[in-house]
Amino acid sequence: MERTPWDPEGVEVRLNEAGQLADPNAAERLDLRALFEQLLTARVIDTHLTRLGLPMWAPAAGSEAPLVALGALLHEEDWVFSGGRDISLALSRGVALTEVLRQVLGLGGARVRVPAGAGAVGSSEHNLVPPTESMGLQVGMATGFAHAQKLGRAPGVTVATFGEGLTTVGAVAEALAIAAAQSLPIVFLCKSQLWPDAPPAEAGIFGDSVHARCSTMGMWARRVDGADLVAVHDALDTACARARDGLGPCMVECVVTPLHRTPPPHRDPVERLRRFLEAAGTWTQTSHDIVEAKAKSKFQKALHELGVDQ
Amino acid sequence: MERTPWDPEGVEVRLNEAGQLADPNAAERLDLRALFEQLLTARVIDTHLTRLGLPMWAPAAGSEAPLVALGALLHEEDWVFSGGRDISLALSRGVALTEVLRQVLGLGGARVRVPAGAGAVGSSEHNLVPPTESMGLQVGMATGFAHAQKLGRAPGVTVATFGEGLTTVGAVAEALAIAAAQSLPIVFLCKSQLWPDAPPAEAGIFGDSVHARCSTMGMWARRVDGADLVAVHDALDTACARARDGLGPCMVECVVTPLHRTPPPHRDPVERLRRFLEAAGTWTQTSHDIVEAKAKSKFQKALHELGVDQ
Amino acid sequence: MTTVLEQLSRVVADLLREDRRRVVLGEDVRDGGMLGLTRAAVEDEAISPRLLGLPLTSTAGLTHAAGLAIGGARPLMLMPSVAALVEGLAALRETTRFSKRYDTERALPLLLIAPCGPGFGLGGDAAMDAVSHLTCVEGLRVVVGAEPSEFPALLRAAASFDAGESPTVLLLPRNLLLREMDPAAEEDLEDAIDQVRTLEHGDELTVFCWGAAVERVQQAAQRADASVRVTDLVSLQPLDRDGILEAARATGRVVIVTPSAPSNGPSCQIAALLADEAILHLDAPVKHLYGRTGDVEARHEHDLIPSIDAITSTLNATATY
Amino acid sequence: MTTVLEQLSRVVADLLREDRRRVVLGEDVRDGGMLGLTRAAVEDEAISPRLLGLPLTSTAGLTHAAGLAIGGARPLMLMPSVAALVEGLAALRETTRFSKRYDTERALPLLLIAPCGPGFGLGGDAAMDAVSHLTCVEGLRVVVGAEPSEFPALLRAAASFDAGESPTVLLLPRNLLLREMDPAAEEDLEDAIDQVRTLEHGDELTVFCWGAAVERVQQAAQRADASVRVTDLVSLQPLDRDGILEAARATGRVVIVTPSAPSNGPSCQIAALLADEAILHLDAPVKHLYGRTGDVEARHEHDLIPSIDAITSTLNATATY
Ligand SMILES: Cc1ncc(C[n+]2csc(CCOP(=O)(O)OP(=O)(O)O)c2C)c(N)n1
Ligand SMILES: Cc1ncc(C[n+]2csc(CCOP(=O)(O)OP(=O)(O)O)c2C)c(N)n1
Ligand SMILES: [Mg+2]
Ligand SMILES: [Mg+2]
Repeated sequence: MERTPWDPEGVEVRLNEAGQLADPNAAERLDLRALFEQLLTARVIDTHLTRLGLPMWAPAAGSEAPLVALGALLHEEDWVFSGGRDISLALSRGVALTEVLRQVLGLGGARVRVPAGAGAVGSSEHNLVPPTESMGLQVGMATGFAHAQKLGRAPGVTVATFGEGLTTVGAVAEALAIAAAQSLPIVFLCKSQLWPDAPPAEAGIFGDSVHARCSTMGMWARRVDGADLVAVHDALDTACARARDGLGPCMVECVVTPLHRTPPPHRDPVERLRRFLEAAGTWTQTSHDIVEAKAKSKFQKALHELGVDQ
Repeated sequence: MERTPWDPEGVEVRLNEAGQLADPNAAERLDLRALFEQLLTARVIDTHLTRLGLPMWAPAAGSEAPLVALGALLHEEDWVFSGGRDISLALSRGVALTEVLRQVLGLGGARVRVPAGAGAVGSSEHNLVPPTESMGLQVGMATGFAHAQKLGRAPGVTVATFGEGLTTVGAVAEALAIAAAQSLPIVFLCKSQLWPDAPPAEAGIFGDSVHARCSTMGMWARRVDGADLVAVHDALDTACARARDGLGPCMVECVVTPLHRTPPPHRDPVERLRRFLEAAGTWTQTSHDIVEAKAKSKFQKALHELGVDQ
Repeated sequence: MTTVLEQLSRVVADLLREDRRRVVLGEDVRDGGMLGLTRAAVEDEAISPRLLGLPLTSTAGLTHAAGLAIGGARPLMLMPSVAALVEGLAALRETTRFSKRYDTERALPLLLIAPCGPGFGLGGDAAMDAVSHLTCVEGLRVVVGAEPSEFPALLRAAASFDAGESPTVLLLPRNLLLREMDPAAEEDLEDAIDQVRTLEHGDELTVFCWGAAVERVQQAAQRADASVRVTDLVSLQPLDRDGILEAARATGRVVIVTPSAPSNGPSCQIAALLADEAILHLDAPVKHLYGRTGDVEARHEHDLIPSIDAITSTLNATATY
Repeated sequence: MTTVLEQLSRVVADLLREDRRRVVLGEDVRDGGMLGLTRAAVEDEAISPRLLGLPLTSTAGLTHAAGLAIGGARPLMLMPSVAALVEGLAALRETTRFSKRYDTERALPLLLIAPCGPGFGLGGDAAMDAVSHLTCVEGLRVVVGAEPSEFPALLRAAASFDAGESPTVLLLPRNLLLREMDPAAEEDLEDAIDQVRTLEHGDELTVFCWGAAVERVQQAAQRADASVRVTDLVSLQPLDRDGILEAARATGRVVIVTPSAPSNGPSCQIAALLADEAILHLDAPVKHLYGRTGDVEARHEHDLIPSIDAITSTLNATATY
């Protein structure tokens, strides 16, 4: 296939546009069918949440792969400090959909408070800390948490997720510096939005990519294509393993595609993995429809349980 | 000569430890005798200021070369936003020593307020903005000023000076990002302290150097040895020329040697240039003593004029 | 009819046309702005180059605006929320005191426009008015709108720095921004923006209020069993001390109604002023009414403004004390 | 004899020894700390690994401390100055409300120790007490020392979070830190740190004061022609409302003396409280005395504390009003 302005540069491809694996073993290492179901479920829930027209809401469609992969890699004792647009991770950590909706819709009885429109969820049972109201301050909390783990020799990785927007925010730059200076066991997962055209000044995209900037801070850093679930998974796997081994901070920059801007279909992580599964003979339209219908009905049931009219 | 832990890596040498020029033409391009006098005068004044035992004071000895070189390169319409320890620049811009002392000693009648111990001076006549009380906020003012110059097509370079300490401060990281994103005509001059032993976590030294970090932000960036006046001058010359030509932000990182930690003599920019002048036959102990004595008497006269007992 | 926001967007464009020194900064300003306040300006090529987009920052965006002002520009900065001013408080402090420290004749002509308070269903920091934080910044001018049809005139007045005014925050209560208004009926300001405005001229009781509280206070004043003098502070910093003292002494009874959680902002300053300079004129305790306390959830954000019932009963109780 | 700072440095080391969860953060803490507060701790290898040096930051150092607390540590953070807390205000706000937002049982056990006010000849932000800024942070506990020989006990009390206390700022007035004290005479606290302390039991006039103002108020009380009740607030947030009202009602005359520039901090809150709940017990205007206004230069920094003469004459005027 020809490279389009929609294809990120500087990334190693593991699952290509056509849904072909660079390393066929990946299909054995990874339960790609299960991951596909999670991706698709996350997509359906994001679509339905987006339709609710919540204030300040932005869809997460196109950026699910890093979060689903991360969910598969994390252990119970690991902690995540969320930067937003990562409800799929909350779901894969086991937060109940009703609790997700309580928080995201600002209903009574929510256990944790999240900022309006952040598209994030917190849960003290699931070691999932939501974003702060002030931009990016949860990243600095994450470094402190990792420091406590390091001092206490507690097992576990600390992860902070965020978007490229936050990489120009001072408090985040400071937190990255602290992690580097103290060699803390933390994984930064940055979802960098892909701009097929010139990014606006607001986008925080200039010079080399986020991973290059972190690399010069002395971090292990990788840049991967967020549409390529296998590449994303493998980079995060290495990053988590390094953090578990006390090898200091890692940055995994995942280039994510804003699907609402209608990129070519292969830029959709769901579609790309679907192509692989179809070729492998483990995808049918019917099974696809069933996953979608299940997710939809789960969503509607949860809303109903909470007494929300649609 | 053998490389010691006191010699910075990753720098191109223009005036070596022995005081030899890599490019003999430099002696014609630059008035090295005049620059030497300025360096020596700055040193004497710093020494005398340090003896006053001002609260929070830290000496600037060893870091004069970048500031003296900058002073020689700037035009009247250029603006400098000072980050501290750069009184030598104020002197070369023409701020009266009495005004310098009023500000630094916090005497009545000072025109401009500077933070205690910053070792900085401001002057609205000389387009020299002193540091803010809050760490590093003058760097963000500098980017805004450069933006105004760019919009107004006004001639002139904007310079922000600071130390490596500020490079981990969020407001400075944000300002660098703005300069890169808007391609502003600004020169950042960072004085990075040399640590012959392992730097403490506070030092903001990790990963690659400051210039590498800025390079990945898309800036033209150079790292030079602050003991090498010629290298510093040439890097700043290029940076200022680029800014004047509207080519966007530049970072010149100068590795400066804290003389109070008693490094080998060749790490002193004054001594190194003295070796050159001596070899060139334009230095004598007498002329040296005269410059020192002049600076000292100027200092004491100014103090006297201000009614300060020593 | 048009919305207040649409009308304000026209004023922003006019302000850019009227003075070439003006520039507009803020998130997405080249794309209409987060509130749509640059929608008119993006359409006009003569002024759109002065819409300046910046990367996301907490502090350096504000100091950048200050630097533009140092360089001779007159920046209007469109904040996503008053919360952003609290995040950048250190920058506000440095910006406000810059001219005194740097010995320049004039204060920096910087206008920060921030939506505040409940109205968009956001809750949390977006629903605060942050007035207590802002009024800790010495010398910062803080002005808050109360009557939507006057917002355009208020914006014009706040954007004029011709008398060397200090850096200014113009707070626009969110619940008023989506109101409809007749563009032709755009009102001029009757009073200077540094003076209290008397909206009802009763003589038994004085209410001090501002922003989103004003409308409810006016309604409560209609219902109350007393003749109520309703005073809109307009300027929360500096406070119009003479106007406040005069209004308090005129009735001898005072209630202060704050459109936010309890805080140590202007309401306490007014009470302190009265306890010092008007105590012998007061016939009843100075009562404060605040909205809901704490970190307010979206669904409760309107409780940040005291209810008409609560205001009415406090007015009645104070009038008959 | 030893200086208060030296004694505090021993307390810091003891606190680290007593509880392995404690860690100390701050500039140069591995090298004794900017004020020398970790000088004793660096000598003891058993605890020195818990002295954590960080790069210079405005915000992330504070959130890092919060994160350590989330992870089960009990951080003591040594601030270079109270000014640094204002620079990191957003972090203070997030830290203080974290437990409520994140649904944990206990508040984060984080102690921030900050020198404040005049004393080191610095002027500017270092000379402020920043109390108005800090008391805008809802839920933050703010305690200020006034009697140097009690600082060690105050530090121990503030560092104990056994009752689930909120994140706490302990302010130590700079002009008291270099005093000499007898280590053997280290005093215990007579009262809990959340209550006002009555230092002189006069009955004609009540003075509320705190921190660096207390000593001058006591001296002025001796000189005044009236019998003065001197009340040290100790806790600036939360205010001991009952203690304040009782002290005010006991004399009917109130003066508030603030060791800083005018601001809308506790002094206004006290006046507002009195105007609401004690107005019928007051026989005279509630007077405020502040120090020098504005961005104070080093050579004037001691004028931030009202002079004994100024306090004395205000006491006399209020007593005979
Ligand atoms: C000062 C300020 N505080 C808060 C916000 C709201 N806000 C919180 S995080 C954020 C940036 C998010 O960007 P990114 O990290 O890329 O995540 P994305 O939403 O793109 O997924 C914004 C705009 C704001 N706009 N401005
Ligand atoms: C929060 C905070 N604000 C202000 C200061 C004082 N301060 C101002 S700039 C600065 C760092 C200076 O480091 P650098 O830029 O390397 O300059 P140097 O003094 O080393 O020349 C410090 C410590 C402080 N220590 N902490
Ligand atoms: Mg983004
Ligand atoms: Mg330094």
